[in-house]
Amino acid sequence: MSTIPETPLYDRAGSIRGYRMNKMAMSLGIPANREAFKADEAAFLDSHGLSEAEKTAVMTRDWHEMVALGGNLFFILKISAIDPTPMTRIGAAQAGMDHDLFLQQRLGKL
Amino acid sequence: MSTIPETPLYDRAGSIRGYRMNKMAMSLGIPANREAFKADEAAFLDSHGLSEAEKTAVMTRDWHEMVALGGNLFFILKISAIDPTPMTRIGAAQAGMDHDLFLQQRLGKL
Amino acid sequence: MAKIIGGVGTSHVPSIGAALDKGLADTPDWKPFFDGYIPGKQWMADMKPDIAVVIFNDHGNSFFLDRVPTFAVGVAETYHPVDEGWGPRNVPDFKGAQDLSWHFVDQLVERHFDPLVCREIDVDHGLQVPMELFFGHPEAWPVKVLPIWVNTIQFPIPTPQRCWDMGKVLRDAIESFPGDERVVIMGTGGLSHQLQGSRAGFINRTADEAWLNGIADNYDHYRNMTREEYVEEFGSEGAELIMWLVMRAAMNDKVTLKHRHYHAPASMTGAGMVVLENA
Amino acid sequence: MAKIIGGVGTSHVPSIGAALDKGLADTPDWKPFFDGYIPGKQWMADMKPDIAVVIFNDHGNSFFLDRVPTFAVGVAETYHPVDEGWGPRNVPDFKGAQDLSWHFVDQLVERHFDPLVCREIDVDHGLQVPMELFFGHPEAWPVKVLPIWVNTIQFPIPTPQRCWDMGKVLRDAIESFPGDERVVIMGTGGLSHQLQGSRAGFINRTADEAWLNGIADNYDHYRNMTREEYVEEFGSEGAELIMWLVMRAAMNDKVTLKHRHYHAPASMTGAGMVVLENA
Ligand SMILES: [Fe+3]
Ligand SMILES: [Fe+3]
Repeated sequence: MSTIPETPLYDRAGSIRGYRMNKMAMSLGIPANREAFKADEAAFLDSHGLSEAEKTAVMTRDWHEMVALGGNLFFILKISAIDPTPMTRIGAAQAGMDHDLFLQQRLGKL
Repeated sequence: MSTIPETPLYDRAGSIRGYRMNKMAMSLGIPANREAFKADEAAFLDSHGLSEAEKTAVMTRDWHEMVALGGNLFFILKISAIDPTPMTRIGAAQAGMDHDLFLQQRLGKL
Repeated sequence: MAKIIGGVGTSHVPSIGAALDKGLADTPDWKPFFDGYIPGKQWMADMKPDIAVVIFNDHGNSFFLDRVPTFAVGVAETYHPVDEGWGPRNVPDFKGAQDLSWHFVDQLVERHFDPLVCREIDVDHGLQVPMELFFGHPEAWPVKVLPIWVNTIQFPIPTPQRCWDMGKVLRDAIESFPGDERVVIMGTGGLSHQLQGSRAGFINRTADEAWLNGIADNYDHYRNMTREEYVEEFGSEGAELIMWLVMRAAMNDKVTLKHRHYHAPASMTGAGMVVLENA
Repeated sequence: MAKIIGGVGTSHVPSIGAALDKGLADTPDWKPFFDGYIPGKQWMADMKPDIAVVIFNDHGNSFFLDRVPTFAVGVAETYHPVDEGWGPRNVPDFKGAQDLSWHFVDQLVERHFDPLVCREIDVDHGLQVPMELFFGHPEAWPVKVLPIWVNTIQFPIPTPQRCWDMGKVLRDAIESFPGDERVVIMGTGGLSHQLQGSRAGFINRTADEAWLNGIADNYDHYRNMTREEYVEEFGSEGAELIMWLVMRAAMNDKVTLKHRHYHAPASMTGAGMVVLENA
């Protein structure tokens, strides 16, 4: 649908595949769900029917892998709020770059 | 907005006024809420913030009054499923007619 | 490319489903109604469609007044029958024609429609009843479905012309869809009825008969009517008939009226159907 | 009749809200960004609008992927700030401009738009941040709001031309609204950024500057760009800029660029604003 490199906006198959993970992440907008997630991550992810690959990606906070599995960053961000992670670190992970290099090369900082 | 007599489709003010009652009725699509409604109607209606007039209309199954208070029939019908009431009786109440007369004059039956 | 094998217009009155559930189909009240659908059912069996596009309105079951979509399109894998307050009906789940749905959504947005795109949603009698009337009660439905919801519950409802225009996009989407699926289009709702207000019980047999006779050839008349004229002529809930225009617009200008049936009242509603084929 | 007193285009980056909450507004990272908004804030104070129409996208807070509206319009009495996962922010509720909202919805449907009509819905940083940037942190907001949500999250997003066309209806709706309210239109989103995929961190300062310089007079160029070109030029999330077109279309062909500000990066985003008045 597009030649723009790895731009998940166009990845419909990924989005369908990642639906359950995104739904789990969406639920973290509710405080009680955040508490349940913190109390027992594995159980919480199981209750949302996540696959082993999805669970591993979430539990290791592998932002790149979550998006590769169809995660949409706007939902995934609610996971990043659990143990606060700066957006630029998530960005660097997407780009597959060291954080400092990412800040410098992509954002023109430092 | 229209000269068609008492056609609630166009009654926006009524629809805004009746929002809470419709929301309560909508919730009866869930079995647990139907049980709660049956167990203690007054408490259930209170928990949805209904006014005294709305409570009375619902508890006396006054279909005409429910619609007059902004109830939308498609939601109100879920109340009629609690203690099954035929649609034509609800229709007759709206029209302010005796049921037999309604069947005969409006629906051409009998 | 997928192929439109015909168009159906039909009532979707909930009492029809209730009559089936209660085994009332052969009672004097209901038999004439169901008998009239036998040719339609036979036509469907003969035509063997793969996909049914069903245009209908929700009746306060899948949508509440908190968020009312003017048009919604289903892209789900499966649609469950919704509990309308009476408990779930014994009706099989509906498998979604997912790829065609997404293709249609792409075309709609490209052509300046603004659908609500639904991945997870149940379907009420508006879809169930037409499926039962034309496919009976199989173990599993012989077709996948593409559901299209039209708001007819809360003013402003879409204009007849807008429904017509959506039918044109639907046709083009089907005919540009890579595959050899056979698609039937089911416009549902009506005929004349009004359930609320002092005009409740309004049925207009003359207007219903004219509609059934005219939708094949005289569609321009119906497309040009205002929403208020629909309400006046068919009752506030009878204005659901605008949804047949989506089906009619997706067919050729010239069509053949294969079957036609009218019965009134079914519960409080004028009820019936047409089956159309492209001429 | 109500009156359009001006149009604003602005970023709505969530980090802006976070920076305010954490008291970082005067740090070297943020001060240049916030300083650039001082003239815009002053302009707003001088113009004293009664209603702000805010065009923005939800970011997976008020809508999930289960049901994605292409366009949604709020008709609620009150909009609460939504909990985005960090707990609710200390931002006052927003009162809805209910009558204008319903009037706009009527006009939209009449003119063949298909909005999702929302009576009960929260608002995320897409609306909160622009309000804070132009109105500061009052006890209560000095304006009522009319929120318009545009899907920029899930493909297909609406075309730039469709956003433009909605702006024309918005203008006519405001100008035909009985009342003497002063209305400001806030198109929000962007500027260039991409948050996901290997292209994450993409910022296009040249394109951003050209946009800020060109949106007043060179709007035809931006209206005619494809969605893909937006993604290419501004990043997948930078395509949010199509929402500024709703604001621009609601203004006169000729406008005066009163204020303009650019700063990059704000978090991972090119950020800034314009203030336009009808010439
Ligand atoms: Fe219906
Ligand atoms: Fe945004």
